[in-house]
Amino acid sequence: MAGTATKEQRPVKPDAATLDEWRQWLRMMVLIRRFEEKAGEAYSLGRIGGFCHLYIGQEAVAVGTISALRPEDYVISAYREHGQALARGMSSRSVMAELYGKATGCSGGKGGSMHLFDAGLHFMGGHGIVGGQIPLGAGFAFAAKYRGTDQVSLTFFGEAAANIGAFHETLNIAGLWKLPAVFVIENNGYGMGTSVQRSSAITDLFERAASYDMPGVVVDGQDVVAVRKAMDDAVRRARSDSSPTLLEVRTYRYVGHSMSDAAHGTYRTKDEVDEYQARDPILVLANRMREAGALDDAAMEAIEKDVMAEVEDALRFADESPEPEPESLWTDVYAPRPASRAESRDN
Amino acid sequence: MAGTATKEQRPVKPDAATLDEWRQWLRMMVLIRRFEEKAGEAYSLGRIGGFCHLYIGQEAVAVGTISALRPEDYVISAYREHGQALARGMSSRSVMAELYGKATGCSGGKGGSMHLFDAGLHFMGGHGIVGGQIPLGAGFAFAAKYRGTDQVSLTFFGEAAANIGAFHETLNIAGLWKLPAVFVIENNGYGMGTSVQRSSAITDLFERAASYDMPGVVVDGQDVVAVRKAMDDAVRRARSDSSPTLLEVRTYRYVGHSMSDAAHGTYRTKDEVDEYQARDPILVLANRMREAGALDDAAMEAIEKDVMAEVEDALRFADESPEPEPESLWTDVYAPRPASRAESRDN
Amino acid sequence: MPTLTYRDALNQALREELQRDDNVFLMGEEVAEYNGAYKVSRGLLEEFGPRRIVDTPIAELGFAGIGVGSAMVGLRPVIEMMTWNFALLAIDQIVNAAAKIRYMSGGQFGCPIVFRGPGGAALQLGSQHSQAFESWYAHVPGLKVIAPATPADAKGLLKSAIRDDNPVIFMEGEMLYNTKGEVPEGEHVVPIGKADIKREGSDLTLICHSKTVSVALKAADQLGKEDIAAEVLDLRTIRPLDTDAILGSVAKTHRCVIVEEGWPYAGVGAQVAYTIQHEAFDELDAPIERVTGADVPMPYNRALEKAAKADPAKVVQAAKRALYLES
Amino acid sequence: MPTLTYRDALNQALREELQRDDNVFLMGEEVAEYNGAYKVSRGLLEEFGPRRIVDTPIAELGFAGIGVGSAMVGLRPVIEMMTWNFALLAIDQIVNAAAKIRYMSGGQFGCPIVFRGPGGAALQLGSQHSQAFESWYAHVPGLKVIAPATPADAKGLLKSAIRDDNPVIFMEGEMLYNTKGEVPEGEHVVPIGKADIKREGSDLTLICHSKTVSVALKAADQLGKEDIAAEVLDLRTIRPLDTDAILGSVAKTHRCVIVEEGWPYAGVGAQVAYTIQHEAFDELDAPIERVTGADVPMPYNRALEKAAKADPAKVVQAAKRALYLES
Ligand SMILES: Cc1ncc(C[n+]2csc(CCOP(=O)(O)OP(=O)(O)O)c2C)c(N)n1
Ligand SMILES: Cc1ncc(C[n+]2csc(CCOP(=O)(O)OP(=O)(O)O)c2C)c(N)n1
Ligand SMILES: [Mg+2]
Ligand SMILES: [Mg+2]
Repeated sequence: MAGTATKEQRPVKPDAATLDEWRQWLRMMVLIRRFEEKAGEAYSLGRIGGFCHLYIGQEAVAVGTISALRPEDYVISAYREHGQALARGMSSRSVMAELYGKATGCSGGKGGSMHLFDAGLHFMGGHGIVGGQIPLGAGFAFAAKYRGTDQVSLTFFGEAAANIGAFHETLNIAGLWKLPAVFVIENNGYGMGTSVQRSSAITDLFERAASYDMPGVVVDGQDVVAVRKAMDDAVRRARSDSSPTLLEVRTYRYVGHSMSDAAHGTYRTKDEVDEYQARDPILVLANRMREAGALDDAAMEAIEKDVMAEVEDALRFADESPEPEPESLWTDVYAPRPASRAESRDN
Repeated sequence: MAGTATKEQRPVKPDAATLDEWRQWLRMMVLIRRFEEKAGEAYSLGRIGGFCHLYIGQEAVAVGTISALRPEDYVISAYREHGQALARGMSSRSVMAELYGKATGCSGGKGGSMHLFDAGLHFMGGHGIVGGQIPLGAGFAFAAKYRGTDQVSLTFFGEAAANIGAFHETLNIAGLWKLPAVFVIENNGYGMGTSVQRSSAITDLFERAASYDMPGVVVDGQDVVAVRKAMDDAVRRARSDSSPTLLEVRTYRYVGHSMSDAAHGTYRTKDEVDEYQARDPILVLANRMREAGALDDAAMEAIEKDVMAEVEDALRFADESPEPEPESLWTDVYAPRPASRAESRDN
Repeated sequence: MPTLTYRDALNQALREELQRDDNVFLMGEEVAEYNGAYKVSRGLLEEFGPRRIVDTPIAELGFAGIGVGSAMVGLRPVIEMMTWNFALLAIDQIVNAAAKIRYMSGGQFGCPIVFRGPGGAALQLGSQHSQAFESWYAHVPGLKVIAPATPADAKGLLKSAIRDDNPVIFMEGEMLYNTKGEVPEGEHVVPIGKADIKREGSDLTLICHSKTVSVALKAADQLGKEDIAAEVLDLRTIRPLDTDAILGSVAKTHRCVIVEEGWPYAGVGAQVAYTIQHEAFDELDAPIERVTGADVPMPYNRALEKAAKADPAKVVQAAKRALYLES
Repeated sequence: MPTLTYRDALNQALREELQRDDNVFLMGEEVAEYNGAYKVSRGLLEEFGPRRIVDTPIAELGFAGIGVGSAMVGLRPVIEMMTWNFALLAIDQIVNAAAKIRYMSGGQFGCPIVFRGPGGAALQLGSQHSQAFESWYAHVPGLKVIAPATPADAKGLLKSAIRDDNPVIFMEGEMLYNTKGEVPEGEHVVPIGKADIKREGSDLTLICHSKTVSVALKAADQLGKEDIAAEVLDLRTIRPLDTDAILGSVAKTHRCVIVEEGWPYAGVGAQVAYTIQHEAFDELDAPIERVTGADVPMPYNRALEKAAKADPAKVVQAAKRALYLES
């Protein structure tokens, strides 16, 4: 099946419900933006350790896709997952506390930035091995089909992950077995310092869907409304027809790959970054709302203020939260009985 | 790039050189057929051990493709590689002796049926992990390009191997880097007991080439002339333009997956096997030659006799050849100094 | 008690657990329509249908990960690796996902999954098809590793593995599938983590597991003819090790030979030997000996392959070294 | 002698070998235009061009295998694994192809290839990014395994690895890249398979490698203050083990602690301990002790991570156990 491209679409007269949704999306995108900016600062101050991959610039992808899901659906991602965790409804507090490695963090301080989990919200983790989450995502879809529920599984990965074996093996199985899954290629143009042109024999990655007998769709990732529209279609296929979709979302990350990577100057130019920022996803939605008379400067300021309060609160919460108990080093290795130090005498 | 299908073609008046080639191909196909039949018998008698995967029915694939190569080109395959080894010019003696595990075998008795190697003929092995040889084949092509030679690398694998990660990763790289390689999917319809319809989301596997920016071609594998024609095109692309091809050859194995698998009755019917045998590759070429007045019963008998003498000689040779020296257990682990038993005191 | 083959004992365990719990399913290459490459799953498709007995494409990494994902949400997959050699392609999902999900998520997700299939060498399958990876998996915290030697243990331990809430590596032996033994009917569950004395003795301990149990028993027979009483301790579970049983036996015999199929460097025997010398240093009257697979890729030739494998003669020789009867 | 970082010493080795032999090339993710994820290959693209310094897609299995294939036909690839954690995806090509090609082909093909990159834990990278796999690779006949601790050894051993005709696993340490030391200029080659006494002592032997060398040295300092003279033996090569050096030191000290970063079960230390008790049973005055990484997936939290790692205090404690000064 050949891919079908969905371009930015402007509904003529958004109704009240739509405007309400847009307002929520706008707030969530602003929240993700400010959360990530503050996380970056906290990292620079040494409050967050390890790797830290920020989502700034890609907010419309998380919000446009995840907003289309139901609570019982599943979401799984890679290591650049703060934004998706927030979009899924995880509290700023529990995410920030996890980045701080605190006991109150969503993974009890054991996971960190790359391994955010929330069982209650069916947020199935951040995963650190490129492509490693793709078969897991198909596994949730398999389980849904096995149980006869109409749950949908949403799996995020970067465009560079579309060149790894796990992508191929999983999509073939998903296409063959008709799993209720949506595979989102978050194409931000680069895998670390390597552009998609230098990593992939074809750059229209959604076309790979044809190898797996599933629809391949590409959508503008700076326009949350377009993303949501494409996602709605994909979710419908998954939920009603139990059939998978490969959805390529074209987006851009404004910042470096991780905190140790410069935003520009090595593998891309400042001009390129500026160009994308001119179509900032928050701006695009805000403009759309302004046009519809649903947003003015005061409203925008209120959102910003509200969001900043939430992020500041999360920082404070993370800062003041306790460290995990030292004994927790030895728990959660096995179930149900925790491993005891006595079993591991050599340390 | 979309796939182009090459159908069976009948040149109107084959010239003398062509007929000469055909005669060689016919002899080689008959040799492979009789060699494999005898190998099967020897296996049943316990003279050959381990796994033994016969090539009967697929002869036109090996002969049609390998005949298009030069001596300096590379050939690599999986565990079903006796026929390809012979087509590459390895002697019946050295192949049969290897199946017997003898010191005179091509791999000194250490490789066995699944691991035939001949460095001089650039026959780069039989490999036992499905898909494992695909990156190796690309590696030879990489080396050719690195050195600036015009060598071509030919990699064989089954249709079921087209669902494994190594296929995807390698073809993407080969397409991206424009490696001088020909990837041959030997589509015999089954991977063990699983039909291609049950293992692959799409069954026109050559279409996967589009994911890797290379031509995808499908050809009738029962017609050696058609296979050769498609291979000539692929080799030309590789040698002159340094560009890879995915060539799907549709064929059929008459026998079980390995010696322990029944030819039919479990996952396929006798009727299906019969149907394919009606278009036997030896028959197809023989008929073509008869039509051109280049083969009669006597000539065919002569080929059969000649071939049987060669196979009987190989069996005798293998039977009479010495076992490897016991000390050879410890050699070829490392270079240049053999590992000594003293380094491995625990056995 | 009925006498069954190891293969049929495994089949019985699978059938009973599939009957007991609808969350249990079997997935792998050729497990359904083909009844299993080694026929361990014979008849299961017929009884349980394609929803629960699932044939996969050749995609070890993919279907292992699909299994892990399904286990994260509460299914209890049994993933058949046609052989453990092929699991190298899936090992990232086993080590980086299955073994770590519970820890990384701060205990929110479990991963009740069994990876099973034959390991080690069969006959003349060559270098790529004759590898024993017990020590690799046992190296990894978060995994349990089981390698039963008898039909009864095969059944009892597979049932325990399927009921365990952790990822379990379950290693069978192609050469064991046809071996026979008495197997209790129905609810026969062997606890994970308990070794078993397969023969009592007081002069030295032969520690073994899986295929080397019969090797050790044969060696013990031969030693018995020379009035040497060897105790044969079958580890059964490789991780967690039954340290109590090991130390108990060595406290009695003071001498020890470890027999295993795999390569020597950092094998299971290395860990067992470390543990014994560490916990029972003063009990040891002689160096701990090992008999392992030869430290080479497996050759195809029959005689070379035989020479590469642990066998009773080598164990007898090692036992005599441990008894200071030979050097 | 110039003082260099470990990173620059590796860079120098690569540069010199690239200059010496046109068959040598470097391939991996981000090695060229990005100058390496950890900048080990800085400047090499500029000097040698894209033919010899090759950026790959994220496809560890694929490019590892392409490297192996190119080595079979005489090139001498250096394959960078961005970290050894990701090499789990390529391990089939390393174990089933690279390590076995020579044997399976009856000696017709060699595989002169180096797989290199950082292993073990850095700082707070969590469970999937903090694993030390030395013992896994050392388990496999056909492979050599190297893990240098100092800039000079890093340079000298990398040059040896590139010139070796066998597949070599070369494990660096992200935490070592910035450490400094004197490094001989030009032709400085350290032989594979030779351990090195980093500090002499007569009371006990601390056996270590890679990052744990500095841990052992610090512990030796502390022990020195209590008049305990610890010898620090840096294995440098993990396979083949320098058994002579190990036994030589233990024959002098009679007591031993093995310090390693990886998990305990069937780690490198288990093999070393087995070897010592087997070859020098009567020399040992106390059980061999180990200090390893905690037997858990690595936690993210800084304090927990610190607790999971081998450190000088733990080594001092283990040394005192080995000296029967503490229990
Ligand atoms: C298997 C594997 N190889 C390499 C890495 C190192 N690595 C981490 S992120 C990354 C780039 C991934 O790019 P992409 O998939 O496009 O996602 P993005 O970072 O752009 O979100 C690389 C190479 C890894 N984590 N796992
Ligand atoms: C990675 C891996 N998985 C499973 C196997 C077991 N196996 C050997 S051959 C085979 C079927 C392969 O089918 P195909 O690729 O179509 O080749 P054919 O046998 O038809 O020539 C399987 C599953 C293996 N050798 N390697
Ligand atoms: Mg990207
Ligand atoms: Mg096939």
